[in-house]
Amino acid sequence: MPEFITTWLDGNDVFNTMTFLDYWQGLVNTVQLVFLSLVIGLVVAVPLAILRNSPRWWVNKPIWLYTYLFRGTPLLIQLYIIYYGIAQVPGIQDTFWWSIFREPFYPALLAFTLNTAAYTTEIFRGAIAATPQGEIEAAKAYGMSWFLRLRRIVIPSAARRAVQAYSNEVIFMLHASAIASVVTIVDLTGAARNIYSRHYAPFEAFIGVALIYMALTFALVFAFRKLENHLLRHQQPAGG
Amino acid sequence: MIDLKGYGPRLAEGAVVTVELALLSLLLALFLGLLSASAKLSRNRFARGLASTYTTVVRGVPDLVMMMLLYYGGQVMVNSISDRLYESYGIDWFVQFDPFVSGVLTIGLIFGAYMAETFRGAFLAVETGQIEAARAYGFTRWHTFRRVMVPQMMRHALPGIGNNWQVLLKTTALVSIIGLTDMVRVAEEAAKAERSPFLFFIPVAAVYLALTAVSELFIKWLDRRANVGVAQGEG
Amino acid sequence: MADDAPLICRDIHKTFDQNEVLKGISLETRKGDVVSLIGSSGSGKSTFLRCINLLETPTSGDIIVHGDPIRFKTDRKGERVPADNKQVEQIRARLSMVFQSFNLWSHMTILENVIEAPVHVLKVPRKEAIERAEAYLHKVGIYERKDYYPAQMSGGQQQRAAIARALAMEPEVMLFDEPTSALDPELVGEVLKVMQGLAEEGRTMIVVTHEMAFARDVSSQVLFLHQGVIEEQGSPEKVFDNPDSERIQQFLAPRF
Amino acid sequence: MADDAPLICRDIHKTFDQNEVLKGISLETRKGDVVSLIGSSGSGKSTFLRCINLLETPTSGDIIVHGDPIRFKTDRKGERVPADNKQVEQIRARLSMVFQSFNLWSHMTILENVIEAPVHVLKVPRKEAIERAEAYLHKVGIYERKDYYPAQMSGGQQQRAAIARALAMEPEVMLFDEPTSALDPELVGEVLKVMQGLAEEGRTMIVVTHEMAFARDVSSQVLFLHQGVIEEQGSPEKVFDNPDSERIQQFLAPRF
Amino acid sequence: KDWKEIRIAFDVPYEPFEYRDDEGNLTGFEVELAEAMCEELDANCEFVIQAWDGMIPGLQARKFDAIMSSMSITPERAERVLFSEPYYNTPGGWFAREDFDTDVTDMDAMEGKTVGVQRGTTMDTYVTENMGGVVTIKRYTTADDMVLDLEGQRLDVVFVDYPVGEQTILSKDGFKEVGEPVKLGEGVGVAMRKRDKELAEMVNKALATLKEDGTYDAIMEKYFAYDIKM
Ligand SMILES: Nc1ncnc2c1ncn2[C@@H]1O[C@H](COP(=O)(O)OP(=O)(O)OP(=O)(O)O)[C@@H](O)[C@H]1O
Ligand SMILES: Nc1ncnc2c1ncn2[C@@H]1O[C@H](COP(=O)(O)OP(=O)(O)OP(=O)(O)O)[C@@H](O)[C@H]1O
Ligand SMILES: [Mg+2]
Ligand SMILES: [Mg+2]
Repeated sequence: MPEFITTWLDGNDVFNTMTFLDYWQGLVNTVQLVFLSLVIGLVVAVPLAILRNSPRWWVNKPIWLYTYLFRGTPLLIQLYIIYYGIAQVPGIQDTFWWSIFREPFYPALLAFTLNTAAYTTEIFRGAIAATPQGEIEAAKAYGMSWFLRLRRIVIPSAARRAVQAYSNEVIFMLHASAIASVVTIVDLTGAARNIYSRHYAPFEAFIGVALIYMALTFALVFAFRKLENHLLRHQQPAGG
Repeated sequence: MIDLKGYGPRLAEGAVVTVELALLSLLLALFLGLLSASAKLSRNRFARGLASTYTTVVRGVPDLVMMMLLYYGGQVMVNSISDRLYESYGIDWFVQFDPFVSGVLTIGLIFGAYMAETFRGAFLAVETGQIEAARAYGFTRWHTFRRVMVPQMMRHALPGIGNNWQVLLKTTALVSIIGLTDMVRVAEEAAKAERSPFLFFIPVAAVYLALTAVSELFIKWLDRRANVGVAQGEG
Repeated sequence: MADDAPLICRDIHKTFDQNEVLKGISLETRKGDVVSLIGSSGSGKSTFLRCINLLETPTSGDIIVHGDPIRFKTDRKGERVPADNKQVEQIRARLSMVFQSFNLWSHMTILENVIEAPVHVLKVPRKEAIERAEAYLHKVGIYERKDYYPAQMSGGQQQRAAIARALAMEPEVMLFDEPTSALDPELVGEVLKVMQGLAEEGRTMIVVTHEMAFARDVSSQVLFLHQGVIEEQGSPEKVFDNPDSERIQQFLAPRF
Repeated sequence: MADDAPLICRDIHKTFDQNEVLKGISLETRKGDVVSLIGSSGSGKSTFLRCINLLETPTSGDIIVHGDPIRFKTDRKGERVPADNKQVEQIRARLSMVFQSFNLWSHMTILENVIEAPVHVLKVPRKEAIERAEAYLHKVGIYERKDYYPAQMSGGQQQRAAIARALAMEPEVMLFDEPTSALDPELVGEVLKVMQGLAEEGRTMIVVTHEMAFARDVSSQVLFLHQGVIEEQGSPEKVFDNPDSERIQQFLAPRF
Repeated sequence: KDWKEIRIAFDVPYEPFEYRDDEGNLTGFEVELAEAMCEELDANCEFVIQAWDGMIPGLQARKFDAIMSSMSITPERAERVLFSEPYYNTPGGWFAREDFDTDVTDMDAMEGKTVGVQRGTTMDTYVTENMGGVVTIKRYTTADDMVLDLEGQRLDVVFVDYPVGEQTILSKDGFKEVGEPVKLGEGVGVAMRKRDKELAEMVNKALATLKEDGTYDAIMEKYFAYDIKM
């Protein structure tokens, strides 16, 4: 680090080298947690969204129940139940699983993934249901199987309608990850809380962290704008 | 029956606060969302820039910080202005921010930005031919918006609105930091006092789930209306 | 004189991206004129109609409706846009259009589609609008389907609904984009008769059509478009029997 | 004999809600047959085509493709549905269809639209599929537009893209729903010639058309549908020159 | 301002310092001390319930004038708020499951153990400064969460405000106190805005009187079996 920054940081009683390192560690944790849960969540959600539109009740009702429960209750409660609930399972401490779930990271990842997958399922369910009927019929008429139709027509078309709502979900997840600090993960908010309670400087501590969240959000918004331009190019020069 | 150890009535009061906050913020968020989604899709560069700044910045700031900034930060600012007025001119002017109103405004403002993105996506999914037909018949912008764009957009927007509403509902728990007592705050107090961390979250989850059930039914009803005349997609 | 002209277009150009689709189209009409616009696929017929009611803004050129020239301005991106939205709306209310792809409002029944603009744009009392709409739906033969949604109708029925929607505006100028493409010969005849009747009432019509019989028998002026340029223009007699351009002779040669 | 028939339909009925749209349609084809389906708007032509490739399930009646009868079952709601999805997919891959409203896939360019089914359904190597697609796009005259998206094309260009997409499947049976409705006379002629060529190659075609000249000159069989019933069926000579029904005489009377 | 009206904030419940009794009335050691202090100051006091996260922002936004919610005095915090003289200090206590048999003062033996503390407490500071790098430190928002993890074997030992540990941990089976309680920090003070020096002086004077005239002792004896006076 250049010297003048170090000196400036040392002269300042809240933003010093130590809090800076705290924030850095928090950033790493937050990004890891959010990124992994979003990726896994998306991979899980797309098939669930498809099955959720199935006319068979024993396929769509369980998925409905899952989205109902995970969208209907606060993420904090889900995290609590998973994090503390696992530790209450008799004998778990003696199994291999304990070496994974002992760390707060994995229970948090599990809770976040289940949560975001529920919301994402809902977004994709709607987008899939709104696929223009004629385009599906054309796919059927050309002998495409159910799966091929999904892969080549329905999902690409739905992704174009889902992208804005999904960008919301991604940003929600970024902010929601703040509660990871209640299960002792030092994420960005956890770092800010530590600094707040050490210095009683709420505005400095939280604004520092807000700026980082903002930078992350800007990056996401920018990435989504690029993605959207790419996905929606088929209607671009057509407008008027 | 679950024994709520006498916290039942206070939990009920908290639930009322939660519901009132959530519904009022939702109205504000829908209004702001429609307004800024339209602004973002308009030709007017100023309106577009303003709406983009709003949705980007507001979605960028964590809810907790937004809440503190608007309520406490706002109050600190008003205080320093009123101090200055008093010291320099002897004017005794003071505004005390009301936590409930601030809560509604903050949450409404935050979720307006998310609603805006949801609505924008839904507007983009409307076939251009439908809008062109309206314009070709001399509809005003407002009439096109109300009679063609909104009804056609709704079926694309509903899943996103439902999600935003679910998140909004849970975000109301944040208001405890500005001194309001919503049902989560009551449950936390009760949990600490009675040392049973899980017990009091059962009724809280039940209320949330009940609200979710009601809103699912409502959204389903809206969805049926929004899909009138549309053949449904992949089975 | 020109003040009386319901519609004048002068040197309309339109470019999409790099692609010049209209390369200077001019047109002058009188009251009661029926202008047939013929030309091969992709020659710019629809684009020209869409320019007239400003669904596309012409890259250059003037449009004058009833002596009232549409004002344009240049926006910050350097694109030409109409200067006054109110003016555009007023002008559009006096032109009505049948789209090539119908564009019926899918969330409204056929009857609702037909009364929507009369009630909300022209402020016709609802009852009167419904009566008028039902008369036109009768005329095009889909009265019994009036409470169906567009998605439940056959192609030809949708097209007729779109025609009824345009007729119900009883406008001074009507723009038809291949209004009979989805119809069988019997219905084509009927619809064209309805249009002929309108022309006799003194309404002005611009019709993109592939029905050469109609163009020849009914229109007062025929425009043959080719690759964005008017290759041939004039009375039907001139265009069909005495064309200058070779291209149109090839176009008109019967094939089946 | 019947085993050789590419397509047989027996007594097809189709009811929407209470509304009986098809009231017993039967059809037998031989290899290389061109069947023209004519009839007024709303008579059930599109619905019949859609029943053949099972986009709509007939309420009753049999469909036999190359001696292979499609099996139906009754689902829990009491509705008739195909029993075996695999069978339906296989059959559909041997039939291709041009829709009345084109139904191009809007998120793909024209070229992508045309190669999609050959590559993914017929497993034609991509390179070969592109070559084939480009040849067909040439044939219908929109090769230069191959990298456009459907929304950027004129009506007639979209229709030709839809035709190219169907041709690229090189199927045994082709279903065309008013394939030339958006085309000018010149292109109509060209497209119909392409279709005639296919018939000569031995492909079977069922064409909903309003082009009486085509129906008369090219088809081996003409069906006149009226309100869901076959009013007249037979060789073109019989149907056009010697019809039994009065309805068809009225239908065919020239009007413009 | 003559400070005839003072608004004091508490975060409840934090037994036995501030909590609600069975009728729902606010009570506890700090509450009673605040009541006595107001009487001494002859001020009309309003008690405000405020969640912890909004405590300092609320003070600065003048939603209330003083905080008596067990805020420990540290030099860093003293730069932001004005503390009164300390009015109590409790030691930190070590608690663990019954099978725990390591000496908490023996750094070699503690190597690799996991220690739980409440975020931002003097216990947190102590462990961070003296044992950082030797043990893994986990910081919790509430003591209850910490106890759950002690039960669930994610923690080996917790270091927590002694009365809290007594209430939340020792009241359950299977836990014990390990090692000696440690006297920490400068104690707990009333937190006020930096500019309200007059109020701080009045508060200090009142507290001093209460400590002298026996009122303080009487209240303390109601809640504690040992001395926390400072
Ligand atoms: N999904 C549906 N629900 C209800 N009625 C329908 C539906 N689809 C078609 N119909 C009705 O079935 C009848 C036949 O429609 P079809 O599309 O087969 O006509 P068509 O012969 O193709 O006419 P056109 O030449 O106008 O395309 C029409 O009266 C139409 O209103
Ligand atoms: N939005 C657009 N972006 C780019 N090119 C376009 C767009 N709309 C139309 N074009 C091009 O402009 C040309 C003229 O199109 P237009 O729709 O006016 O043709 P048309 O004469 O109506 O043809 P048709 O008889 O087939 O309907 C076409 O080549 C088309 O590809
Ligand atoms: Mg056109
Ligand atoms: Mg049809």
